[in-house]
Amino acid sequence: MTQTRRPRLHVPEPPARPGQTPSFAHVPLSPAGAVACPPVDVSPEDTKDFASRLIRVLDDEGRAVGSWADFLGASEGDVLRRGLRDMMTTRFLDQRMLLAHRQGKTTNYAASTGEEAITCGFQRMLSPGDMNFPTYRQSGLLVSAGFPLTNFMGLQFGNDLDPLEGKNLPPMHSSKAHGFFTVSGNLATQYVQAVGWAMASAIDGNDRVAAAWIGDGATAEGDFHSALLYASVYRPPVVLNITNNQWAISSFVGIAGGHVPFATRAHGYGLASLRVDGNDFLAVLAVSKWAIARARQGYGPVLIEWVTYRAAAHSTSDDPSVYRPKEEAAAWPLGDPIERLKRHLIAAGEWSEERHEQARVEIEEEVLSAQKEAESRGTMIGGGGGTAPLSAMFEGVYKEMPEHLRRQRQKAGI
Amino acid sequence: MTQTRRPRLHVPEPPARPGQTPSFAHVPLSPAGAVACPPVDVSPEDTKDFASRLIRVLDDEGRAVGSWADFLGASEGDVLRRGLRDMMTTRFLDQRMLLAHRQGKTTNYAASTGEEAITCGFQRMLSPGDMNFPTYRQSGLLVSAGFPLTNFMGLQFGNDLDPLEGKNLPPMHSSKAHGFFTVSGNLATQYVQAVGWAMASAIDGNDRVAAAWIGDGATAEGDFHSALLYASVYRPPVVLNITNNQWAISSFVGIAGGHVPFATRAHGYGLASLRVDGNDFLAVLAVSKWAIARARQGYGPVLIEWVTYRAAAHSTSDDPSVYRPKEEAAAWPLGDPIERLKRHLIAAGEWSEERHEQARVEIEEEVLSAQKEAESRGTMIGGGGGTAPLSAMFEGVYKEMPEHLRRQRQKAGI
Amino acid sequence: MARMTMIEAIRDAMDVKMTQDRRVVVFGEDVGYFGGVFRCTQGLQAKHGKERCFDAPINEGGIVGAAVGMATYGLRPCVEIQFADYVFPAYDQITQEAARIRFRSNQDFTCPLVIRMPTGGGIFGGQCHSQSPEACFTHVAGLKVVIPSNPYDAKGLLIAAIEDDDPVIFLEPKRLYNGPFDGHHERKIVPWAQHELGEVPEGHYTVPLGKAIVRRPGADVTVLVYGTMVHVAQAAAEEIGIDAEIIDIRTLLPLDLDTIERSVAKTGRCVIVHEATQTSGFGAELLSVVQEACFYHLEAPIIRVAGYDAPYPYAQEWAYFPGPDRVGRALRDVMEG
Amino acid sequence: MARMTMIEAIRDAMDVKMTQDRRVVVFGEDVGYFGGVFRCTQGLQAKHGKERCFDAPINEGGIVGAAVGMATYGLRPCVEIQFADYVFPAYDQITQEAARIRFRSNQDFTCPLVIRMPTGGGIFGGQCHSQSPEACFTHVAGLKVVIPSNPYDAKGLLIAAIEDDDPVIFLEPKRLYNGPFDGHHERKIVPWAQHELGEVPEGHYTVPLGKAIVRRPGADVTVLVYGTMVHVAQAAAEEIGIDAEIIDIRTLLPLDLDTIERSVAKTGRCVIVHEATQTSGFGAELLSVVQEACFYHLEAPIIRVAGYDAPYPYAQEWAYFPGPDRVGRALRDVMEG
Ligand SMILES: Cc1ncc(C[n+]2csc(CCOP(=O)(O)OP(=O)(O)O)c2C)c(N)n1
Ligand SMILES: Cc1ncc(C[n+]2csc(CCOP(=O)(O)OP(=O)(O)O)c2C)c(N)n1
Ligand SMILES: [Mg+2]
Ligand SMILES: [Mg+2]
Repeated sequence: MTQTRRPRLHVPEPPARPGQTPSFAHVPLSPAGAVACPPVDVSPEDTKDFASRLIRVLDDEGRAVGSWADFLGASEGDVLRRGLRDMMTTRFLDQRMLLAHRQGKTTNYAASTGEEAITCGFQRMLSPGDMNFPTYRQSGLLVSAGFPLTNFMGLQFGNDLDPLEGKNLPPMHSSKAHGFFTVSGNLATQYVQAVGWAMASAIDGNDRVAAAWIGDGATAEGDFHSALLYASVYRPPVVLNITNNQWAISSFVGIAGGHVPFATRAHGYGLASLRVDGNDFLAVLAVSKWAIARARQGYGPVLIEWVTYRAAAHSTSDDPSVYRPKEEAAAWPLGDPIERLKRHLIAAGEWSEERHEQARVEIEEEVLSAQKEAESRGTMIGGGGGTAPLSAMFEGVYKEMPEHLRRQRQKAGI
Repeated sequence: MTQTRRPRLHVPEPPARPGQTPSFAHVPLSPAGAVACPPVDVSPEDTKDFASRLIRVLDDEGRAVGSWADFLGASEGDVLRRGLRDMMTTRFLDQRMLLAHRQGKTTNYAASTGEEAITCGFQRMLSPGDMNFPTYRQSGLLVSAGFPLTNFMGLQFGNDLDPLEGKNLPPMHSSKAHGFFTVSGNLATQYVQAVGWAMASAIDGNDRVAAAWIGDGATAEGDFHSALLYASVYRPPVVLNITNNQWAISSFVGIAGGHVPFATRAHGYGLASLRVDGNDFLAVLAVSKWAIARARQGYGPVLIEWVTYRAAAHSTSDDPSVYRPKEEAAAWPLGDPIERLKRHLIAAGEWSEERHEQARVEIEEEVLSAQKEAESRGTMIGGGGGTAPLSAMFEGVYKEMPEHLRRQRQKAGI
Repeated sequence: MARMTMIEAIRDAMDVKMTQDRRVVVFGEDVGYFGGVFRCTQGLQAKHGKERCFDAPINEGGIVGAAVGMATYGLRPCVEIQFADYVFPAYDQITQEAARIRFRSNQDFTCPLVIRMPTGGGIFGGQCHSQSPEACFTHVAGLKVVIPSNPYDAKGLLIAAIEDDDPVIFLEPKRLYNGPFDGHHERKIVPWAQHELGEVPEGHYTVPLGKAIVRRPGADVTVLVYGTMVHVAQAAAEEIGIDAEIIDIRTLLPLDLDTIERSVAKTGRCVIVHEATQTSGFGAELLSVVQEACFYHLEAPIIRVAGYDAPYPYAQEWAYFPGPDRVGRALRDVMEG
Repeated sequence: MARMTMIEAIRDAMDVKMTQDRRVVVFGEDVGYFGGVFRCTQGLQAKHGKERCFDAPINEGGIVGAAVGMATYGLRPCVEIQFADYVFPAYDQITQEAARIRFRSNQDFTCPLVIRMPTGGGIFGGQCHSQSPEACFTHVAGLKVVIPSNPYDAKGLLIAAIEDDDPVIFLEPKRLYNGPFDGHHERKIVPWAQHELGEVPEGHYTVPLGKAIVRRPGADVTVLVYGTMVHVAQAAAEEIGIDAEIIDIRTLLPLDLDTIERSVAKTGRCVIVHEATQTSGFGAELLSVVQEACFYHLEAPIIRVAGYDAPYPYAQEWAYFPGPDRVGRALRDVMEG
């Protein structure tokens, strides 16, 4: 350091581009059970170590190990089987929607393949009255909350089964009844809204919990900072989730400053944070239970970095083979969440290959029959638009239609 | 934690309001010399401890102690005397401008009383070609860069001595020649601009350093996050300064999430950071030298939290006695920067009460004579506006005046 | 009936609603203990508690973003942006979120939210304390945009805004806070106490959103105006003795088309005045709706008087500000045109 | 001369300037290795290096804020915002900073900066991939606002924008990227290769900022239009057989007043078309300047055809989009009016 150097612009590059050997050496891991479960009222200061470690419950043999497993309690087979089913449904639904897109029946979709444990596990731990502030890649929240598949597909196909009457781009749902806030196309805006919603819950003397969701890439937005800051200052009952799936369209996590684990961002705000294996359904359940309890009991917000991998393309407009090795998904060290939970259930004597196959058939039938019904109401095929009512486009801009819009509708003859 | 609690909105309160006893128990301090000086290429990781400690060089007897004093090197009497003079000039200039405001000669001013060491010390360590991205409370940067006082006052009085020809609100100067970026009234915007400027320096193959400046309150803005993120990703030659003077108008640091030292914010981005006694001129010099060298040699950005106290009102529109104890300034544990440097110089045999008094007289004469000249060109008195040319208001909107503006000017007959 | 300044009227509106409706919460920079830099929220924290009136970090996007969350929960936040010039970090949350939550969720969620902010110049605030950004909001479907010109309206409109089920941008002409400034900066300001519209009823009342009001009936020319310019236009018309019908728009979005059309159909002439820069200002929309509806009544070109298309200057404020002189000239021109 | 799509023309403009001028740098979300979601920057990183074409974090305020810093240093950044719908987090940096740095520093600092973004609908993008926010920028003194309607102009205007010494908002009608879409969504799209304006000269040339162009001379009515709507208006005029003079505005700010005034003075009628919502859209400004300058020439009310004042819907796109039918109806109305 005695020699005079000059500054150079550092432009981060992912470890591998197409044609190169994928690597995840930069993702810090920990063995299952190695990270201890703190009390739910742990001080933020005492969670600092968690940012560079990884909470995992399932070991390589599919056994649930460590104090997070204890915190979760006796693995109730029903909850886990329900989770498996939700994940399988989400995955098959994704496949069908991608196919429907290739067939021109819908115009946009974002699959969450490989990330299903996070949505399906977290949702299981929420209570009625709580509210998710989700992104477009979280169909699993809806599936596991019991949102009707026909309505889900109605939005995809722009027909009258769409509760939103064709107003919003798929898959940007809204269902207050299912604790699912209206999805925005504008990234990160919902993150600070969730904090505001939780502030309202506290002001209201309530203990309803808000769950904020964001992708690794979108943490770069200013609203992410706003959310952490407001959570830090007002300490409302909010769980701040980051789904770190390693990619933001073609940009790897390094472009979002992800050379430092995102969980670390919490420290500068005095917020508690955890870093979790997002492909481990039991870890998701345990940590969700912990974080939601902490928030609900007024011990303050917690930021959770869920570590996972976007096995799918970004969306139906994307072809990831252009910017990352095709072999990357296979190299992902945390495996597939469905396979891992299945193995655990079988190891625990709660499941079998036969039952799995039977479940698969049932799920596919359910999804296919919903799709049949949904498609019968019209799809987006041919580029002419959906069959949702035209008049809807003038309704709901305001509670009452103002004069100028009334005149426009009149002139349009709609 | 077995009992069920409920969330409550936490609204932070300062330790004391008017009528109560001031306290700064929440501000972590360290003894002078206790915090070691790391190599300029220290890894960000290795600076984590610095956030909760305080770099100080001057001890209570005015001696320079510790490894930061060593890094600064033999205290060159000239540099220190120059610094003392700059601080005294800044303080007297502030007083005169506040008085001119009370006399109706100018409409807005923001004094930096008590914070002069930071601006006057940092500026001393910059080189020609470097660029500050300052706030409205940093007249000391201009004074110590040699910006003419008559021009400074021309802007205050809205007359033809103002290099900006009356276009911008006082004290929002601009002087590229003095490494002083045009001040914005919109908080925090300059912080990420500084990072962009430094990126340009790196792209250009240059080693010019940008210095970003922001107040404790303004760190809340999204642009603060943008700046840290871009600095983290591209590692350009920028020094990210936070002047933590404990207050943002009537809001104490807790409203900005300052219950955690602002220096800690750097950690989540993998940025180096330091926390420094901003009322200790020698600490300011030493740390500025270190940070600017680090940036210039391409070892990456550093965030510096300068800990100080806003002894003055927020601005000429503010009366702090409404929201904080009058005695708070006196309770500030880090003293007055001018007094501390004076004592050091006297203790070192480089200065005396007589020389100090003589300097005071000279400085006051200099400022007063500049003021006399400046006022002779017109002031804002009477609410009629300044004497800067009216035509300036149409000029410089674009490089060339577009047709619609030409027509407007024509019609205005200006 | 009490005589109030506009600041007191605005404060009173919030007080009335906070007292009536526990869902109403107030926050923003310096609004808590201190009561706001213009003192509009003074006393509200002491009276209604820290959880219903509190300081916010200096982060306007966060203020509005958090308020959107609260509104969708079921509260009725009424937030303050310290100056309209500082609303832009919140522009995304306002235009892409607050304005569209009802529509994009097909009314599954709604966003009743008021965003108050001091607007306009006249206080030597330079480019960063003087802007009039109303046109940045009037283009946005889903928002309502309100600008009162006196204490009576300010209170009634603010109560109506808080009770409205959609997001409202509430612009407060800061030059009117203490008196009906008519552009004669060289004269002493008349306080609201001496103005009939400084009489403000106690307790609850509303001035409906979406309704303009004829401030001065007249036969010769219709003047469309709002905020500070209402008083400037009145002064200008009186000074040159033209029988102008002065319409205080009050709600810019949605616009009271009927009142405007009726007047111009009668007078056949129209002058539009605002302080914001002219190009793409709200005057362009006013001019357009008048032209579209009253073309065959118009006897002269509609004239816009507006801020010059330059950033708001500091030392040249009074040359920039569209004062009674410039408005008077336009009134003469439109009569001759 | 090569036949190019608009994407290729835009890419070529950046390539030409990056080759000529080391100060030109390009960055934005996904623009580096990948070459942008619309592929406008494909190959630029490989050719000009990672330091001159690179990915940015998903933070539009940071992209513009950093670009402002670079521009004031002396570089000429040309940044991409992935969709115009996502420009709003940068609205503060654009309107309060980039636009005013020259003015507020009295030319001590300048800010030569181009902000490119795909604009407009027609791709079933719903409310968050379809907006046309030009009027949010035309109100801002200090900005220039450009919208090309074909590959030839796109390249020439973009080169001019990069060479301009002031900040330029460069809106790219995404529905035109691959062909001159005329609103007939039911028909197969004609590629640019079959259109004369798909002929793009190699190397350096400019289309000057601030100049409109008459796309089709005509005697009966002036149509003021830009972007995608140029092609829709042409189709509409042809289909109903009205001799319309179609003016492609190209630069919205500063506006080419002479070309517009000359045409309306000749035709006496005017229709204005844009895709953005009508209220306070840029059409209001166009209507206003025509009314002000050509009042005594007008034989019928000027008509605006624009997006309905509602957020951009998804399934109802073609009922919302102002297609040739609606434009044709307006042309008929203005002839009868
Ligand atoms: C404000 C804004 N900027 C840009 C985009 C375009 N965009 C959509 S998704 C996306 C990537 C998001 O990545 P990440 O947050 O990691 O979520 P993931 O897609 O991986 O689930 C981008 C840039 C947007 N929707 N909103
Ligand atoms: C975007 C924006 N929001 C609000 C303001 C109003 N304002 C001016 S100074 C200030 C307080 C800033 O406090 P801090 O950053 O701590 O700096 P200090 O005044 O203490 O030096 C506020 C809120 C502003 N200028 N810009
Ligand atoms: Mg991602
Ligand atoms: Mg401060």
